[in-house]
Amino acid sequence: MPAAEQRDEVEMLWLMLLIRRFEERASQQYQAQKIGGFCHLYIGQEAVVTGAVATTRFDDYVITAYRDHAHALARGTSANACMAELFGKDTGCSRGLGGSMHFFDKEHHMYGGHAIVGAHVPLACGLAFACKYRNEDRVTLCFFGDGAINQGAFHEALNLAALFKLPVIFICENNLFAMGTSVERSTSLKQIIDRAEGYDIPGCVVDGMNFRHVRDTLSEVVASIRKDPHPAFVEARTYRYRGHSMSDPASYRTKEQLEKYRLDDPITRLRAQLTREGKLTNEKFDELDKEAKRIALEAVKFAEESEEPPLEKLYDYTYANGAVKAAPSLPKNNSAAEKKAAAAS
Amino acid sequence: MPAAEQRDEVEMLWLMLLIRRFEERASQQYQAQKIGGFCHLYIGQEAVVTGAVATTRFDDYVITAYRDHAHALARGTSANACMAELFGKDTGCSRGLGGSMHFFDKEHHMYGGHAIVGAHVPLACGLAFACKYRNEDRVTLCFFGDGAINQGAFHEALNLAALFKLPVIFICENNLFAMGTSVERSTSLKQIIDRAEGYDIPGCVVDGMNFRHVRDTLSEVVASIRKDPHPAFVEARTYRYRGHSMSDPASYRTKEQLEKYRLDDPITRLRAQLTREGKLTNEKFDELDKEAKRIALEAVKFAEESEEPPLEKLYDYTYANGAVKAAPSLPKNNSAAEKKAAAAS
Amino acid sequence: MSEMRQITYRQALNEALAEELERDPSVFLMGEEVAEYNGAYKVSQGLLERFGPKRIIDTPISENGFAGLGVGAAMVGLRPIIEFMTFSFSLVAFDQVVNNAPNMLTMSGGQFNIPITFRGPNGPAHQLGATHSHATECLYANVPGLKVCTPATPRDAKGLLKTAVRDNNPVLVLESELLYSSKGLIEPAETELLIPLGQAEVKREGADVTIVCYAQTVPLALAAAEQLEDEDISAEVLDLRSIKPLDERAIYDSVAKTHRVVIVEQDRPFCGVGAEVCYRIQKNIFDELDAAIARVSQEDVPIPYNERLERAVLPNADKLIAAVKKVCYA
Amino acid sequence: MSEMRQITYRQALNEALAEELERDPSVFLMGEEVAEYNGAYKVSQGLLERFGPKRIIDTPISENGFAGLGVGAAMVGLRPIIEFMTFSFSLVAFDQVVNNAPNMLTMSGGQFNIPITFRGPNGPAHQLGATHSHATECLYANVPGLKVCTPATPRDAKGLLKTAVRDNNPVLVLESELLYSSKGLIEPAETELLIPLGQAEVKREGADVTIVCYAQTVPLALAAAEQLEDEDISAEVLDLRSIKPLDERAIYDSVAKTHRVVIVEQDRPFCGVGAEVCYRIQKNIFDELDAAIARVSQEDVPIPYNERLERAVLPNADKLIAAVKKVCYA
Ligand SMILES: Cc1ncc(C[n+]2csc(CCOP(=O)(O)OP(=O)(O)O)c2C)c(N)n1
Ligand SMILES: Cc1ncc(C[n+]2csc(CCOP(=O)(O)OP(=O)(O)O)c2C)c(N)n1
Ligand SMILES: [Mg+2]
Ligand SMILES: [Mg+2]
Repeated sequence: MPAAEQRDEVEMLWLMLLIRRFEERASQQYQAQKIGGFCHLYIGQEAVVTGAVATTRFDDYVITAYRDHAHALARGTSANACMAELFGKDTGCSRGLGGSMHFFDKEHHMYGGHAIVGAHVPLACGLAFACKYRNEDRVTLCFFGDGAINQGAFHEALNLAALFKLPVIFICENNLFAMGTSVERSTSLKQIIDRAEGYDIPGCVVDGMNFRHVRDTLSEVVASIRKDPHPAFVEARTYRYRGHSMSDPASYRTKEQLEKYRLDDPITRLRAQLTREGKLTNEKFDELDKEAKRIALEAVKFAEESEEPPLEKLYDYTYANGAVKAAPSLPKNNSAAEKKAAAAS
Repeated sequence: MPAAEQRDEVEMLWLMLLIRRFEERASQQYQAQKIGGFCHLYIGQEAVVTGAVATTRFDDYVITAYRDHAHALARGTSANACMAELFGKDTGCSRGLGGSMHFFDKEHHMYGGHAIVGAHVPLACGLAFACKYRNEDRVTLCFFGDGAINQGAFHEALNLAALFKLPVIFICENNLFAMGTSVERSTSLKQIIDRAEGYDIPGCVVDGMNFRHVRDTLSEVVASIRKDPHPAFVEARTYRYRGHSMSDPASYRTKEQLEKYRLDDPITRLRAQLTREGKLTNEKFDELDKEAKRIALEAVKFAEESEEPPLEKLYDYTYANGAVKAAPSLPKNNSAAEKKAAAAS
Repeated sequence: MSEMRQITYRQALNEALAEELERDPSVFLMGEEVAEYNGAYKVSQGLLERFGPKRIIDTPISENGFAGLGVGAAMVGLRPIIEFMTFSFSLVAFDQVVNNAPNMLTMSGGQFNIPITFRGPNGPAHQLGATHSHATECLYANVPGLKVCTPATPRDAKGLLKTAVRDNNPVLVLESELLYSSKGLIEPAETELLIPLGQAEVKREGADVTIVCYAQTVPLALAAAEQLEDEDISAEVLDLRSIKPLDERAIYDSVAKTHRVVIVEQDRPFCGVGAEVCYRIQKNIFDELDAAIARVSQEDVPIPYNERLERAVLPNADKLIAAVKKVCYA
Repeated sequence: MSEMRQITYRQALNEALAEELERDPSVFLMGEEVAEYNGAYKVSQGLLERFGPKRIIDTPISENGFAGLGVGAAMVGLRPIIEFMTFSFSLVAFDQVVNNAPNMLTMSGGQFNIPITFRGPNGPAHQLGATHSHATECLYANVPGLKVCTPATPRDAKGLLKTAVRDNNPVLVLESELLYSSKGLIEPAETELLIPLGQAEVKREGADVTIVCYAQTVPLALAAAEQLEDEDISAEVLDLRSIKPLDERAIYDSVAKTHRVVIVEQDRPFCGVGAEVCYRIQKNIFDELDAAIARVSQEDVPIPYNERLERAVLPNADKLIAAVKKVCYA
């Protein structure tokens, strides 16, 4: 029983395509060393966040871990702002100061992008707490990986959410691995939602490769929370097609497992569903895909042409309301001494 | 079906009496300002630790939180060493450096006495890990309060114990309150053992006011662990008759509740059981009680007469194997300036 | 000034909380035992009754969890006051305090400031042992994005706490358990008392030596200064009040006058607050110094329970007076 | 010396681990991805295969939990080596590292020493952002009971790590991600290489100024010294190697020779390592100083992702050279 606010499925398919194409470009640009630091791709998991945002309101809150490009794009952050962030540019969604792991977009209610495993789960409680405090009927969607459920912060947050009856949905994106560690090797339990059970938080499992299943389940959960604030727990079973980060060959997984999940590609699945039902033609799909590719490519151009954050502003972000110290003098790029230091190391 | 190693019940009753009388003296000495810092009494909860040690081996490991006098006494630490520790004397079980919250006794396998709520639960995993690593069949008993189960450390430890199949029994001394906060106000769950369930750790509830129930249940749990190492969880429902610490009037509890539990006094209960069964006479009980009182009183004398830890040794305990710095010069007691400082504050 | 009152440090904090809760509905107080128990040290006495359970909130023993909850609530504009029963327990919440609260503004490119106050008693009290006696000021002052203040008097306690609550950044108000019952003069309750962060105060004027102090070491320094008077040493007592931002101007002004400095601090010596103050003085007014700067801090050992040993570990008037004499006659 | 080999810092650490695991069956290695993945940074490459899953142990992402497990195991005489994938993640385990590990010996009246090694990369690497770039040396060195070392070369990495594992106290070996692939000379594998904690090393002799450095700032200082040579400034480069215990003797010897000091450190400025070193120098050999001591550290802001801004925040050769010139011509 999909709720009234649900967004058009073809549009959501397009969103999944945009995420996929954006990240493929990001991957390419990372190889070309246009992007630095850590970079974690969401490719394969697209149905989870799109299914979730498809049934939530624009003003609901979203917060996630460091595998966060998709969440920003799904909330409406432009591909340009996302790519520029990866490039460390001033036009990036975090002005080039956050990088891949720290995407923020206040306007689109995207509250990050958090890189310490588990540490954003209490923040999600705070967002939900504020909604309840202000008598707003927003729902907070808190995404995290299967690896995060063994952090103390996660547990403390669940208990607080349950105790204070906070309107927050904990969405565990279970892609079976935390880096090279499989869920069975990291986590003692029969199923992940048993943990939530220990806090008396209702839990359910969804097929995270199936957009409709994610959306329809979330739809019910969201409706229940809007009526009467409470936390809920959703385990989305999904898979990442790429390595943990750009440097990970993912040799801890079997080819067979990867192949199995590839056959279950969330984009292919929704495309097939829509095509079968006559809501999508092959031509339309190709057109959408082309558009997604174009936007991703343009984002690269935009990012490349954007300015870097000005050095003079280095101190402007440490404290709100004014800098407390002058910016340091600009260091020369690659001075002789720095080159030697690099050589020495 | 009590196991073979179980200790004599009259002896255990005597141990409960010793704990009770020891703490009554400690309370009196605290009022007389012979004891400083925080001091948390176990009075009312005696059946829990005595029931547990009654069925474990001398070389099993015990570790607990700051409400720890009883655990040391139950392991065999002398009342003298315990009282001297409260007095901060060199003859104390931690040489006067630990105080009430930090009782240690290596010889009796008492691994503390830990004052940060929840923080010793991972230590218990380490003790159990070492046993398994060395192929020893010891069991680690880890005691903690109901308030501790909402600390991240507790959860991380439970998962590790379950994952590594560590021979540790997590014993939650549920005395219904963490300071002034009742379990219902701090903890979202139906029953505490549901938390353990989330880690696939078997749990059971015991009547913590009933020595025999604690002992017999633990007996089975211990036997199972010795056969094949694994963690277990026991919730002992109990009650503290005194305030949280010496300064707490415990006005958050009703008189009725306190009265109800007083009627259930673990000492009275075991006494009645033994008397009914002809294993104990009133005379014998009075004799035991007198002996316990005598030992507690003597402990005070011992503590009073003991020396303080020498100032020169101040630096000896910071690093093992030798001091790294000379001791500071001895400050005069209550110099004029210090008196003024105290007056000014 | 005629209307100045005598109140305790505890009352002053309580007034500050009440006034800010009254003034701004987005302010709330959260922590262990703050509501029904009226605070482990009774700082929040009466607040639950006055402001209700929506704004005065008891928590489970989950410092990391509720500190993080506060940071999240601050992201969307609430102004949480998070009480740590003591700052020794903030160590289990360390990641939230040093990673999430102060980094958010930078990492979000300026989108999310975090107007949160962390407060509670800090530093050694009396015979609480090694785990319960942490002086955290140097640890937190190390972190960019945090502000740290350390009131020593009722007036400063009220004025700094009120300012902290209104600040748009994470501010730590490090109180002193041993000062809770101390009394001092303060403006009438109706007066709006705000003391800016980053302003030190000369608590006693002097000519021969500057004693830099804060928190619990302020009464210590004042008492020592009085005693030094008898020995014809005129000590200026400079109370930093804020550790970060640090009032360098006030420090240099005093040092330029006295040319000799002793820093008396309640924290541990290695990389303590005094080390930083010393570095800045010697860097910026090296030529004004007539003697090496001395510090009196804790001894570098875990704090023992035994009272006499504890006293030997902590800074005290004897050590301070000895240090002052050394820099004066060196 | 003829048999000296060139190996990487990473290999050196790997050798140290393997040798200590081989030598003592009570040593084990535990951490995230240390076993099957061979380490996030491949420091533990091959150890699982060689020593098996009983001694090379993968953990869940539960730093507080497994750090505490290590401390507990150490209480009964095992010698755990706990890897933090980076020390930025040690902040969620802060309480175990600063409360349980270093206080146990004191609190138990000398009964329980904790022979544990915490190791992993520490300090800013490259564009990892504010949460992933913490330099924790000053935070941990503040804590009595902990020892902290910071190897800068493969030889020091191996020698210090081996010593750390054998030490009967908690020792933090703070490695540098940016140095893992750097190479250096080291004794043959069969040689027992142990470098004592608390011994600094003059990595380059000089007469005009002492550059105090450690970890990542050592190659930086060496490169700067070379460049300064061209400008006729002879810089002595003193690598602390251990932050705690600190080799004061070596520092004073060098300063007594050069009379000028610049400290270049990888941590944040406020209460950083350089502040403590500065305090001790001026306290103990004030009269030897011909100029105020200068420090080059991070700027006091959260580390930004953008490469150019990150570079501006971190210490670099230009800043160091400018500081050296200032103390030399001041
Ligand atoms: C506290 C902490 N410990 C370790 C890390 C390093 N780390 C980053 S991602 C990751 C794996 C997380 O796996 P999971 O939660 O399943 O999320 P996924 O990457 O699969 O999306 C680890 C160990 C970290 N960022 N924070
Ligand atoms: C991390 C931490 N937070 C807060 C405290 C202060 N504190 C000491 S005991 C206590 C209550 C603990 O209650 P519980 O676990 O039920 O044990 P009980 O006192 O009932 O035996 C609190 C909040 C602490 N010691 N450590
Ligand atoms: Mg995962
Ligand atoms: Mg309790």
